Amino acid sequence: MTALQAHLPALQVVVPMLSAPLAMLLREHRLSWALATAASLCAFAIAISLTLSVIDTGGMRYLMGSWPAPFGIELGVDAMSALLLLIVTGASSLALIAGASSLDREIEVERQPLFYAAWLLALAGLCGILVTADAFNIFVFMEISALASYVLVAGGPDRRALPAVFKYLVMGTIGATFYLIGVGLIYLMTGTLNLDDIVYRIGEVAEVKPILIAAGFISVGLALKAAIFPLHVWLPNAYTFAPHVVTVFLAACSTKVALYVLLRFNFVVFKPYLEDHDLKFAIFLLPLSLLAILVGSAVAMFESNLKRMLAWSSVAQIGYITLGASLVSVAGLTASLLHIFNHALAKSALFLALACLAISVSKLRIENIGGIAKRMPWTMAAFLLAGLSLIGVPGTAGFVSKWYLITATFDSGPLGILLVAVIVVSSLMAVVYIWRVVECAYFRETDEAQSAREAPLMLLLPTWAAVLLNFYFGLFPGVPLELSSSAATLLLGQTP
Amino acid sequence: MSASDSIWLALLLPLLGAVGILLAGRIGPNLRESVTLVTAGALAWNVWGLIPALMAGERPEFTLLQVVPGIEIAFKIEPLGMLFAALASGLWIVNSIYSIGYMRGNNEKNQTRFYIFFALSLAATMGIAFASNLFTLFLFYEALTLSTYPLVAHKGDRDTVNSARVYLGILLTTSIGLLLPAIIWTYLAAGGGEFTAGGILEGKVEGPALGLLLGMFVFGIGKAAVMPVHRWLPAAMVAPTPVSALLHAVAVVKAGVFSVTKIIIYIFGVEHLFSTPSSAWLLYAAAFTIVVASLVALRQQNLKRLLAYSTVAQLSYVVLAAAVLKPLAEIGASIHIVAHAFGKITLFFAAGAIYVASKKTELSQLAGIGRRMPWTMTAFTIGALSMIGVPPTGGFVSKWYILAGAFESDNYVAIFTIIASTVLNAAYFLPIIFAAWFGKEAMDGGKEHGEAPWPAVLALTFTAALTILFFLFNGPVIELERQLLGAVS
Amino acid sequence: MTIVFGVFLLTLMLITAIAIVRTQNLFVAVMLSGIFSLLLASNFFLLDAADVALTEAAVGAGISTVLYLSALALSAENERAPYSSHRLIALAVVSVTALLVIYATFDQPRVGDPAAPVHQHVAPWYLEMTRDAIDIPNVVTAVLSSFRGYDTLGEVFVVFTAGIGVLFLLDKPGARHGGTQTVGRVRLRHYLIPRLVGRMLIPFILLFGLYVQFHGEYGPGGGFQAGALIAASIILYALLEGETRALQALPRRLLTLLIASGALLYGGVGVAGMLLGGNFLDYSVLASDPVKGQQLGIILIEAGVGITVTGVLLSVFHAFAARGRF
Amino acid sequence: MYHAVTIALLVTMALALLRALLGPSVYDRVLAVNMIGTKTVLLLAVLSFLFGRPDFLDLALAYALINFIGVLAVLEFFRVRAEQDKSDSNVENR
Amino acid sequence: MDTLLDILSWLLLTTGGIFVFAGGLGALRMPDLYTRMHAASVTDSIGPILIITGIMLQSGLALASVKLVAILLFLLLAGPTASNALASAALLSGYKPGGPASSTQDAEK
Amino acid sequence: MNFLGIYYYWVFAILLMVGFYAVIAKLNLIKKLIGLSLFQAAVFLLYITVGKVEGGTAPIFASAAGERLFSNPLPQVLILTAIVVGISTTALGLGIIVRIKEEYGTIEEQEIQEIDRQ
Repeated sequence: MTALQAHLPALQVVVPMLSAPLAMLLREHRLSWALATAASLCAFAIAISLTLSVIDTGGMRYLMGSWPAPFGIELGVDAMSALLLLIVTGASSLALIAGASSLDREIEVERQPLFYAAWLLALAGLCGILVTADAFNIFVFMEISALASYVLVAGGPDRRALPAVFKYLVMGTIGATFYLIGVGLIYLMTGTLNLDDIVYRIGEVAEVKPILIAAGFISVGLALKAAIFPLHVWLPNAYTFAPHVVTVFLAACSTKVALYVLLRFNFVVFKPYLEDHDLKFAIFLLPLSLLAILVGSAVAMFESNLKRMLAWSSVAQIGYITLGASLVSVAGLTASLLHIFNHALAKSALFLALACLAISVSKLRIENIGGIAKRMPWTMAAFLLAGLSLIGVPGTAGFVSKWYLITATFDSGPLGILLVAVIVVSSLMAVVYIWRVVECAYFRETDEAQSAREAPLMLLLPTWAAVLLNFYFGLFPGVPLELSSSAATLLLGQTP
Repeated sequence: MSASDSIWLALLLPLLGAVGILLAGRIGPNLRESVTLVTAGALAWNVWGLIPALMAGERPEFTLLQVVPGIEIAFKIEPLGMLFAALASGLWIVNSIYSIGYMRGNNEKNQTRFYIFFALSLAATMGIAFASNLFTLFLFYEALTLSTYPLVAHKGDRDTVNSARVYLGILLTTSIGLLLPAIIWTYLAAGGGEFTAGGILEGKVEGPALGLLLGMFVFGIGKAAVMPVHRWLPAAMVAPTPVSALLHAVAVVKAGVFSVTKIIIYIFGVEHLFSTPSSAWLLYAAAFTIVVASLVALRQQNLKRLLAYSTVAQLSYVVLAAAVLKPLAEIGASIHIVAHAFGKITLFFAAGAIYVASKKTELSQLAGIGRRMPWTMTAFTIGALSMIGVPPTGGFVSKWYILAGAFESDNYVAIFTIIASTVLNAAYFLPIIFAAWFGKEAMDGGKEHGEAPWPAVLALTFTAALTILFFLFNGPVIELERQLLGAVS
Repeated sequence: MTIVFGVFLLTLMLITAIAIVRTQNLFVAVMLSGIFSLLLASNFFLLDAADVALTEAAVGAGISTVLYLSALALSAENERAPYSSHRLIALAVVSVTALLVIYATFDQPRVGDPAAPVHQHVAPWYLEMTRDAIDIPNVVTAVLSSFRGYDTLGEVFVVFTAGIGVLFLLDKPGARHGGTQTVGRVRLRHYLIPRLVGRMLIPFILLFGLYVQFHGEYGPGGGFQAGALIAASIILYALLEGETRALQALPRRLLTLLIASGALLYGGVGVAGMLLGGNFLDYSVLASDPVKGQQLGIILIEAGVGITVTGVLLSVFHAFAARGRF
Repeated sequence: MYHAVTIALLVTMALALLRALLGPSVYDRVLAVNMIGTKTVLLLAVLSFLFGRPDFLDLALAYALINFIGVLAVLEFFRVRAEQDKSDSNVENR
Repeated sequence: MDTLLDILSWLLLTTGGIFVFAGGLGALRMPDLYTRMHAASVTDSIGPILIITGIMLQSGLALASVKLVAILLFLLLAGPTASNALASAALLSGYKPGGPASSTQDAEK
Repeated sequence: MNFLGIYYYWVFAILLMVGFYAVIAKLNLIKKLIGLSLFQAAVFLLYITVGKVEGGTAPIFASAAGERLFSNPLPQVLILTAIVVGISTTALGLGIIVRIKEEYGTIEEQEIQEIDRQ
């Protein structure tokens, strides 16, 4: 086993990546779905064993093509990447298992093998970013996952998916190219591309201007990919018009991986040597995250299309994550990493519930899901419980990360009171927009709801699995907590 | 069966009951009713079984799980918690009997859902009673809010849903808005949230900050219905009577006041609070609530709204007693919890019985009803007297102790408020009793109606008897309280 | 002296770029972007980047012009709205970015300065190691396929994703206009000469494509450029002889097979390295003598790359062309 | 030795570019593209000898191929457009 | 001997350069499309012949000269074909040769 | 010679500006894509300029060349990857544009928004 154990970081990317061409070749759509789910589950298993080995040995290194580190490409898995790997592969397996029945409604059967191949590539791309420790390699895999998610989003049945995905493509490519400019400038000044080598070389660089500009470009580029507040305009439409199962997968992890890269660059690479970097980083990120939280929740409150409402709520939740990070303290970072995990759980459960709803309700708008709870009790119960986790009711995963976030903001001085106020206000807004849906589903009556039938079992089981996971990690957040706190100390440990 | 086993049994029983009811509900109403009663009985027996152990000074505790290093869901029985749990489990039996009669009489729809959530809210109440740290308290406090929402919104028509939304909105806003930050502040300042005798904020939070923290706690616990956050209580009147009984007398409101008292005693510490001037405002807030609520109750026409506002006033009695910060007053506070529970549940059962029998809800319609429903009206009178605090009833005992405490610390504000509110209570209860017994039957010939269904009447008389018995045999309760004080002073 | 040529070509390029943005007619923009790629490629040549020049020319001038033209033929829209939206904001944002970049250039080492950090740290190692470990003349191909082979694997899968994406988007059975051409190939009398010359030249172009494919280790060339050239020659055949004839030569099913097998070949070589005891993409374990192993590995993966790129570019062209016949 | 020719080629490319920008009709632009294509091929051939690296001639040959294919692709585009205009015009007058 | 070769190739290269420059100038100043095409395509043939032979003299009998011959052959084949195709396409789309009006007639329909 | 050294960077900056402007301001989707490819071409130029060594030649060991100063091979490798990424994005973008044209009948952004608004 130990021989295979050593190859795990590479296998994490290779398994989904090589199964994509196979999935494309299979003509029968059920077969390619089976292959895709198997590959995704296998990736999940690898992620779990990687996490276990990271927990006891604290990180793994893997030399691609066995060339020594700064020259060849090196893969590095540490606590933070393990945490994200769990989310990405978990969300993908969950969405795929639920995907079969929901996708048959949205994509013609002949095109499904291509769709599943694109899905596996998106998964491989995201895993590639999380696993690699080479600046340019991140760009390549970012492009793979980006292109694949454009294809996934473009699969949506609604014609408005196309302009949405075009805007997503343009903004995504600009983000990636900004990142490329940043890496180019760093390469210009340090001469290497390996992340650890850059950290080592940046110290010697005398002129600091290009490095500052590079930090600026990289942060803006990744902010664009991570839909941080002013640059989030592509997210609502892209998530709304994508197929339901794709939204489950993307909402849970695509922006999170960009945030992971942003954190890794700003804390590991730039923090040690750029003086008062954390001040600049906080000034850049704190106001944006506050705006994201308030605007995101406010718009979500008045949005009648359910998917767009949850998309806007994702914008707000990303605001939470960046708020935690912008406190630049171990507690803050732990809270933000934990919230990455918990938000992925809550949001995938919610979108899965919407996917169940979409089976029997034509347009996912609030007016036409009135009184549906009688016909679809299990789905609405799942939506309600996942909503509670999003709000942060105690006993759910959302509460744990909110608890840590408030604790972190409390001990960040006088500013803390304002931050706590914003967090509290926005969780109340979350109560409003979740309760609006629940109340309408349980108490109002519409005729369309009478004909609704309960969602098929294949779709309900993953939804309920996600909901129960929410509660499990609400009560026993041992694993994600330990991973995020060790990652936080790792990120901040860099400071000399 | 060791004491700590019975703690998690106390939590588990209502949950098992809820599942049982769910299954039984499919088979038949009788089976479902019997499962409810059996569970209620078992819970009461299990909780009451703990009292002798507690009397002997034992403090059984039990840690369910450790959520995060430093925060865990843990339970510890202490006198105040024991009192509240015993009260809640006891009254659950009575309430179940009553609700069987009420539900059958009114043939309400989806009763299974009613009983399930009833059992769930009881489980949450047990959790609050036995919580040994702030986090567990907050966890079950939220669980109680969420499990009582479907009860309040039981009818499901438009205005019920709106007032249920007000109910949920206020409670969630206060809990997430004020209580959670307060708890986190305490966890940060005191390094933990354990309820320890003598309080844990000694020397950690001082001066105006302490007052602010106290404010966040008191107003954060919306269920204690201190004036500005009390609006949810009248709004919850739309619920069927057994639910209002549960809300006002058995679980929800009691949980609020119980939490406030517990936090004052076990987190702030009575002397610590007494010594800092910044906490004096609590006394004035409670006094203000009592007086204003009684005045508003005076003008109410609807019987249940009147009882609601009277509850708001009575709750602030307990807060006032706790705010007097004298041992005697603390005993008075805990006794008042019990006395008010018995009195108010009788009044609500009576109101419900009248509604079931005669569909009358307005005070003006109650003229001469005494002759038609003698049992119900006698119970109503006993309950009203207990509210006013006339000797043969329990209410007198608690007011006696609170007054004694107030005199001891010669706190004139408290004394004056208690006297004024007694007068006001009399002002709005006595006319009802007088009209009921001696008033003439309204001539429009309301439909002929006899007594309410027998289970309702049975429950009524039982609680009325309890109110009187409590006056005579309050020994064990006071002994329990003395132990509380022994630990505190 | 060559710097002067460089500056001259750069100014030409700038003028073309500004002209591209300013022209109203889309077709003109596509033509100018073809010129832009040619000028950019010659600039790269001046900056000693032979491989990149070949790729930029083959991909930039050749394939993207063809793709744009086929997209333009379908959207048949060569005019566009005269004004552009919120120009001032755009100008402001853009000039801020440009100023930032110029601000960064103050401290950057002068172009071509051998003492720059870029040439000190990682680059010299590549130059020596290529001579000892892999022993092939073209260092760029060595770095591309062996030292940073993982990047190129990622890149092949980027092309693979683009291929899947276009097939997924444009193969919507609903909107498909049927493979058979409705309007027969108009045998224009004037079109005879290009068909004749074309028929004569195409085999040589194909041969040259294969030469570039397997000549990657010795001179500028490699998988991508060869794939682009081969695809360009078959596209030329399709243009001259008609799309159906090209489909008969390389049917769509075969193209999908090509796409998948190229990517699998590349991945397979990597996995083989793993199975034989080395790390992923470690070619030295492929053969007894590590240097021979590296060379074998490089040839195999370059072939994989060439196959995938040809497959993708051709299927993209056919996807666009298939929609053209209304 | 090669400088004179390189300068001549570069100036011609500049003139061709001018024609491409000014060209009233689309065909002028196609002509300009063709000219720039062939001039680049010659420029590369000359430069590879100027740099003393004769093995770069493959680039020049590749450019010639691509240029030929590019021009034919453009003309094919025109033929399709011409047919479309014809079919559109007789189908429904614009 | 090689100085003679250098002078000869220099001569060939410069004349080639002059022809190419003439073609460029012609393309710019000629009034009508077809005349421009004429100027450009002619020099597109004579230019490469001169320049490439000039270079071949320099490289002598080596692989490079074979490549140069290949390039020359291809240019000589492709150039005229492209011009022919261009002319026929222009003619087909109704672009009348001759007459001042034709140069200004806007062919973009 | 300092000016010439810096000129390459300024061309990079101007090209970046031109491309970025086209992407943001132009409404026609194809024009946006062309702007995007210009934007990426500017970055390619930056990388290759960084790799150039004064008096060096392409990093290919022509046997006749013997010991010579070679330019840096690494940026060229990176740019080979980036060009292919650029062309893939363009191909996918064009595919999407063709589908938008079929569904909406136009490829002007403001017209698409109007159609969506009805």
